[in-house]
Amino acid sequence: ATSVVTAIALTAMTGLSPARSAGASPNGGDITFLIDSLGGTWIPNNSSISSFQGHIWGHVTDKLVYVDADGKVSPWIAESWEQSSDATQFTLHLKKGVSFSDGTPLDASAVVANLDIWYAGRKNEGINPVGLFPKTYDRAEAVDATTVKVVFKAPTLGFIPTLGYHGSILISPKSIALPAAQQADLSKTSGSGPYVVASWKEGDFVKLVKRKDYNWGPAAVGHTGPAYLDSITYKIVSEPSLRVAAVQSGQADVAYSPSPQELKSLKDAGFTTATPRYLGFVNGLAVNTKLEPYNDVKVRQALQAAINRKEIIDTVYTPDWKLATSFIQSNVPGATDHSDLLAYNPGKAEKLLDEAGWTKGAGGIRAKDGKQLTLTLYSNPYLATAKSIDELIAQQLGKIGWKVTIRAYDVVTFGEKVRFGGTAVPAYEVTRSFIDAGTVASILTNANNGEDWFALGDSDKKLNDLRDRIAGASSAEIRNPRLDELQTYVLEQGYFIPRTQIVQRIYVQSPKLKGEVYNGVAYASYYTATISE
Amino acid sequence: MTNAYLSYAAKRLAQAFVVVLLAYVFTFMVVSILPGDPITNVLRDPQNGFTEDEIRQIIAAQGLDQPIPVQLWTSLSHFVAGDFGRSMRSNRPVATLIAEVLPSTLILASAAFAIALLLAVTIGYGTQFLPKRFGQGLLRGFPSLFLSVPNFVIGLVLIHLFGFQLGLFRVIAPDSFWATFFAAVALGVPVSARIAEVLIANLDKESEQEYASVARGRGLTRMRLFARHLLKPSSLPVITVTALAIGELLGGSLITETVFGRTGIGSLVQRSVSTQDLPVLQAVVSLAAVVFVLVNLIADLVYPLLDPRVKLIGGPRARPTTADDGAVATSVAATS
Amino acid sequence: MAAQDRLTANTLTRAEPNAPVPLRPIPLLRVDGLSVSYGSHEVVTNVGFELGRGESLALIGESGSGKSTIARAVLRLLPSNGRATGRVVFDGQEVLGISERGFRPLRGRAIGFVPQDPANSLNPVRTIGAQAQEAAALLDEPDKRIRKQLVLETFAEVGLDNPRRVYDSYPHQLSGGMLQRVLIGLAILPRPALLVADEPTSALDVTIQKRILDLLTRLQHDLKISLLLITHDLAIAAERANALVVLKDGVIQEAGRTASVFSSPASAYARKLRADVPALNPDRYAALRDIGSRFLKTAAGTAPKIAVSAVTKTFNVDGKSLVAVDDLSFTVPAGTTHALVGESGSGKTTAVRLLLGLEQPDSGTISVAGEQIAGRSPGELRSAWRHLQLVYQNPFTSLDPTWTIERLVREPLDRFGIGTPKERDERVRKALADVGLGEHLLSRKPAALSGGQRQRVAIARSLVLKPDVIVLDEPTSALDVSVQAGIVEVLLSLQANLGLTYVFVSHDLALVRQLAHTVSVMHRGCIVEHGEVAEIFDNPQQPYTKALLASIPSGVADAAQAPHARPLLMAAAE
Amino acid sequence: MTLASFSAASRVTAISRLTALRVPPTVAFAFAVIAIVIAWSLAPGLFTNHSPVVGVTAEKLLSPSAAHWFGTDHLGRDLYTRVVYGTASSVTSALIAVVIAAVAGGLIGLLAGFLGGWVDIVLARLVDVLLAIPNFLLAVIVVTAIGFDTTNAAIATGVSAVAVFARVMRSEVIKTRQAIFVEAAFLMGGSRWHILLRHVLPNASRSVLPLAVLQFGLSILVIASLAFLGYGDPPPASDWGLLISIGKDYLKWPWLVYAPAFVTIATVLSVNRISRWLRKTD
Ligand SMILES: Nc1ncnc2c1ncn2[C@@H]1O[C@H](COP(=O)(O)OP(=O)(O)OP(=O)(O)O)[C@@H](O)[C@H]1O
Ligand SMILES: Nc1ncnc2c1ncn2[C@@H]1O[C@H](COP(=O)(O)OP(=O)(O)OP(=O)(O)O)[C@@H](O)[C@H]1O
Ligand SMILES: [Mg+2]
Ligand SMILES: [Mg+2]
Repeated sequence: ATSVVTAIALTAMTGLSPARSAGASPNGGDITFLIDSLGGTWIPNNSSISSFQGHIWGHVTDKLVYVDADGKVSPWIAESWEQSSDATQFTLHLKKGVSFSDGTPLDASAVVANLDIWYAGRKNEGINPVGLFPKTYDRAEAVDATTVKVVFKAPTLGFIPTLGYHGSILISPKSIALPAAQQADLSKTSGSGPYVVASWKEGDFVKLVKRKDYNWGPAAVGHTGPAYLDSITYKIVSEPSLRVAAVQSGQADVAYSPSPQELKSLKDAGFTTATPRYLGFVNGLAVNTKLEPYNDVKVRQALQAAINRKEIIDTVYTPDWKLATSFIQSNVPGATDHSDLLAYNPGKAEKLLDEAGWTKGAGGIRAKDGKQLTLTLYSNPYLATAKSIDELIAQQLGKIGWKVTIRAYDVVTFGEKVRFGGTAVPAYEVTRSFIDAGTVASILTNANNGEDWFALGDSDKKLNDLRDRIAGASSAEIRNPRLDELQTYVLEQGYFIPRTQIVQRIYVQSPKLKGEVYNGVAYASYYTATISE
Repeated sequence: MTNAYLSYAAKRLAQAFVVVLLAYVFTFMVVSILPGDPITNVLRDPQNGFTEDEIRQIIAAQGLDQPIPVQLWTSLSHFVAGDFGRSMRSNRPVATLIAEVLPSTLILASAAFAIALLLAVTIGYGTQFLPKRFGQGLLRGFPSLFLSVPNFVIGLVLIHLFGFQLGLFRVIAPDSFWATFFAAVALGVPVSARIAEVLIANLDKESEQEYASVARGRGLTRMRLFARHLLKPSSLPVITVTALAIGELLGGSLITETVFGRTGIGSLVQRSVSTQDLPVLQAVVSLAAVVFVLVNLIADLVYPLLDPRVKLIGGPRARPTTADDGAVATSVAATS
Repeated sequence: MAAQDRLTANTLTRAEPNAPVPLRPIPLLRVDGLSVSYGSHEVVTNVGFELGRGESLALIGESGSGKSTIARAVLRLLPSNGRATGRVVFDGQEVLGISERGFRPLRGRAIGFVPQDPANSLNPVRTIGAQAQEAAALLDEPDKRIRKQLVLETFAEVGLDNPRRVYDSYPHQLSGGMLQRVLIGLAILPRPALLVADEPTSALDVTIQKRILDLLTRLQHDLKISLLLITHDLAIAAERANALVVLKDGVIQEAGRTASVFSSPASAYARKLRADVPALNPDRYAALRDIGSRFLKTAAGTAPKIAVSAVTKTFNVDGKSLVAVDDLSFTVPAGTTHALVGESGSGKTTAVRLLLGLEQPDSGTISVAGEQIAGRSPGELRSAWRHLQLVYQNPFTSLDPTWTIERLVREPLDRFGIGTPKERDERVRKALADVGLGEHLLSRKPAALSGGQRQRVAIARSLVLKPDVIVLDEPTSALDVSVQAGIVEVLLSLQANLGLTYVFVSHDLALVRQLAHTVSVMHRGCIVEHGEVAEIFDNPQQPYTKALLASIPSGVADAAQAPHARPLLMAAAE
Repeated sequence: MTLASFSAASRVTAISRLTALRVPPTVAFAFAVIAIVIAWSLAPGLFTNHSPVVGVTAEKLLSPSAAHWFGTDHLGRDLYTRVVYGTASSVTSALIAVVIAAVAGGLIGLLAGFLGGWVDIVLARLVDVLLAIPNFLLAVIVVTAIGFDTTNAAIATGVSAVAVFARVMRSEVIKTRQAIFVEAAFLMGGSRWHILLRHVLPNASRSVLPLAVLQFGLSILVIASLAFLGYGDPPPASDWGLLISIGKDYLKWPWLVYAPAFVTIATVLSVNRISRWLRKTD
């Protein structure tokens, strides 16, 4: 039997559309968005999830479903969908009259072509699969022009949310057919989004202009017609201070990734700042339980208690950042509040360490059997503030008796040397988004190609049990209590040491620009935005 | 004479070609020292969520698991045939990438060079006209000062002063006239210091020469002495420094383009380095070597035409240089 | 004991140094109380003299005595760190105190300058013509072609054969003698009243030297120019000037009419200066030399110490072959000195290098103390070098500047492994004592020694091995006459005591006459004449030899039409 | 020939030597700056009471004052203290660079110049290649290959300067080899190696010294530039270049850039002045 899940039309939200407020002229205007980089390649599969190119893809392409900042899934190109009870078959019903900018209709066969390339890529050409696309994918068929049937080899509950994930962008089949070298030329790729690429230059800028006939925006943002702004120019300015200064001096409208320290004064000066949180893990450390002394639960618990998370936010960040309440962000459906487990308690930490046999020695550093209590932190190269936080944590832990070393590598070396459970990596710094909390549990152990974050393998019975029970849950009502249990357990055990809720994408924006929306992966969309004179 | 000249030129050209090839191989070797490769590392970005198995498949599909010498041979034979390959990072042809950014760097570098020369000449010749004690000492201090300031600091200060405080240019439009001008200033200042140093040293040396005294004894004014006697011999070695400064302009563009947000060879390198984009790096290094070698070749070939003392038979060794700049003095002597 | 004289001369005798020498009622140039210092270091102290119209005056003194400094002060061409005080009155006008702008009209037009070093006195990157036009611009002649004509005429006047070619040449395309003529031409072109010539011939060959000096003297007479001549050669000064000013350490030792100063010097310094000039004292070392002469007589039958026979050496220069030494043969008996004389480029140094095995001859044989030299590699020659040493021409470049004197002198002992370390120490001290150097110099580096001291170190270094033969390639040409005299004395007494054999290379015939027993005169790689010194000097056969001998300055005035082959001994003639 | 005559001469040369050695005021000042820098790097603790790594977070981003000469940084650490403690690493890394460049370059130049022939040809091509790649580009590529940290940046900087030293050394060696005193040493029975090591090397090295001093200053800048591009050590290290590059992210608090930049400039300027003076007096 097939259970039918029809999406609720979110017409109620239309009233919230910010575009309609303030007497500003709704149409016209050009904005400049300053960004640190525009990444490497423009091959859609290889670049869609990039923190940088993702901004452009978000305007140039549409997705099958829309996931908002609270993780709520709503229809977009897929007007409705059904799911088999064992979650191995899905049927998508597409909106009619949608076309790519090269004129090709966005129909069932186009969707099939996209699903196929997301899953498989064309590896020999250098077109990668989309990493987080379910590996259980079997095939997709065009039932008719607007109906697609997708078949999985195993139950795949997360499929529908994944379609709203930034990797799942719909590209014209003609573009998909192009060889990789041509796909790498952004201007050769067509999507169905509200903007099209007018011009671009590698390492310099991308200019988007609006598509006048666009008429299939996600209802959830309260606007479905053509975009208001005439053009958006993404311009690379690699120095953060210059990006901000350019917006301050009116030379640009949005600065991406400013230094958090500057936000307060910017806000005071009347600039809009946005610190949307994506759906995913908080920023924190996955502890390697194989390594001495972190195989000792007391040491891990001491670590959990010895970090003053409030000080991190006060020093490195601003009040826009939220204290971590769990190891997943608080806006993820199913996240529960565990602040009590994350309270700063140096006394408790010292006591735990004393109990574990780590006594204070010369210079205030704790030692046991002649070995010092050390921790090496590898600063995450993807997060600008990672080094500052690591420095601060080093100070905090230093007071308790830890000897903390910080290493920072570039992206390449980091990828090479730093892994979960690596022999010299006692703690791996996590910054990671996901769309559906259901996938969380399976990552933590090594079952089913899991990433085995805590190097536990299959050794922790309780964790294994929770993992299986979450994967087997057939509804959110059943899943949520189990998720809560998982969060408690992981934090109590000191497997994961949260630092702060993560804001990976920070925006500073001219007060004249209004009405942008942020989706579940915290990208700003200017589809609904307007600018006043 | 012309025969000797031509065969000398031919010999130097052949040498230049060898140097460029070796530069290509050198880059390959250096970048290949590192275990692993950029593609794997990009794939390992946790956001991608690839498994190690998948990564291995992708790598094998692109022939990146072959032994280093095989890879070197393949790329070298393509290079000699004029094919620079495809960027690992962006997948676009390297030739296109370079063609896209080259004009911008050329404009910047030429502007910087013009500014450097102007500054150097102003400082260098200025020392001849200012009173010994006062202004001259000040002028003479400039080259040292210019050489002591990290050039990104110069860039940042210029941007803040002229870009934001005075609003003379828009930071987001780095190709505009004023933005280019100030970027060129930032890039040109250290280069001007090198040229000015040589110029001053030579002017000092030449004006100490006996012929300068003798000419003064003939009743020449300071101005005429400078214009007729000192100018040419003290400016000739500048050709040598200039040729060497080309390298500095290219190297410096790395920083300047980053600071000013320009796209160019420098920022291309900067982007390629962080992802170890070998084909791009090799092409840029070879290009830089070509430019450097050619410019120096031209300098060597032009010099004997300008300086009657230099005989070509002895090769460029005969080219007189300044004693003050060790690097310059000897860089000339070494090619044999 | 000579040195003691020298030392005391300075402090004891001073012939009214501060009083200007009255020459004429209205002098053209009058220098009064002139002092010059470089930085805080005073190098000329309270100098005064007068030079009348059409007269000539010579400033003489050893190197560093301040001659050039005085000339430059008068010309106002002192380097930037130089400061002059006192009075310089030119043609009734005080010129030391006036502005540069005020002085400039006098430059070139009224005061001409002939510099010391012709090779560096013209701008190397401009043609002679371009620079001549600057001098011609001082004439009030607007037409450039006429000016060029005047330049060409002047070039002809100073004896340049092909004025047009010279006009279009760059300086490096002309020889030293030609350049010096150009410079003289440029100086006299505007017909100045005063010509200052700073050692105008010291960089030139003897024969050319004479011709240039003759030219200057003739021009002085013909054009009624006053000449301020600077030289370190007393004989030249005496020959060419009406009046002499003798300087030492920037202080006037003696001044007056040439005849009186030259014939009966009042100051000890001037006397010594005169005594040290070889041309004026050919038999100064006769006693020491005669010891060797005895060997010359007894050597008739025995094998000579050095035998060079039919040696030829050709160099390849720019694709052309150049015969540097052509069929050279000579022998040197043990214990005697053989001199090689000749002009620059005549092949003297090449002969020396062949003799030491530093170059290989194309043909011919060379033997030293019975050992064959030609055709052996440096490794094989090491044993020969133990007995055969060379003293280089230039003491400033033949000692490693980074080594101490002790190490330098000890080096050959260490290399050849002679004696125990203690014996080596002793031999080093002995060798230094032999050349008259004290032990306090042992720890110094060459830079801290004077030129004469350095050359003695070089000699000591050769001596320390106790060689039989020492080859000396112009060992004193870079040094002052007084220093030269000291070294010659050392060499001769060593020969007398140790029975050394010398090959002595020089272009200074007077010096050769003082110390050599036999001589070979070289010209373009060939020996044109050879024999015993007295014979050759008293009775030269070849015109070349005669010309060389004629160039020796004699100290006799009125040299413009000086006859060839004058007797050398003119000291008492005045 | 008595001693008296020569001691008089020696007195004169001694005096002239003294005057030649007289240190101009700017050079004296430069030496003073370098002395302070050396003192900072040897005993940073003597110059400040603050900690270079632990800050008072409540006092972050204070402007310069009597208590904090250079102000405080984004974690409330005293910037002056960080500059002082960063000196050792900045100086050491520049030294490493110079030593690598001088030793490797010197050796290449020495062998090429002295042995000549094919050794010279091969080494000359190698040097040409190194020279043909712009210095900074070369440094960037090398540091990428061996990994990003300050020591590696220093090594890369050193490698990029090898060619300059090789060239200077080679030409000096060739010049020295032709010097008369070298031939004289042959006549004194010296072997090739003796002459190479005892005569040629010391003489040829003399002009390398001022170059090395100059290169020291340059290396500080190059390493700072590499740090600016993010190729240096991570914090809490406080190399000057790193401090400037961190400071540039906080341009609203300009002293974070200007203070370390000023120290860097003063040091490099002093080093350059000394190098120039060495060249003059040599
Ligand atoms: N520019 C200068 N700066 C400092 N000292 C100088 C300078 N020129 C010359 N001297 C010194 O002044 C003294 C006199 O030098 P000057 O050149 O006048 O001697 P000179 O008699 O012409 O010697 P020579 O015969 O060697 O030409 C010497 O001790 C010399 O070292
Ligand atoms: N190594 C060489 N290569 C080419 N030509 C040489 C070489 N050495 C000497 N000559 C040439 O051989 C000729 C004789 O030179 P040599 O040095 O023997 O003359 P000299 O009599 O010592 O002259 P001087 O008095 O100037 O020292 C000159 O024309 C010189 O240019
Ligand atoms: Mg002189
Ligand atoms: Mg000679």
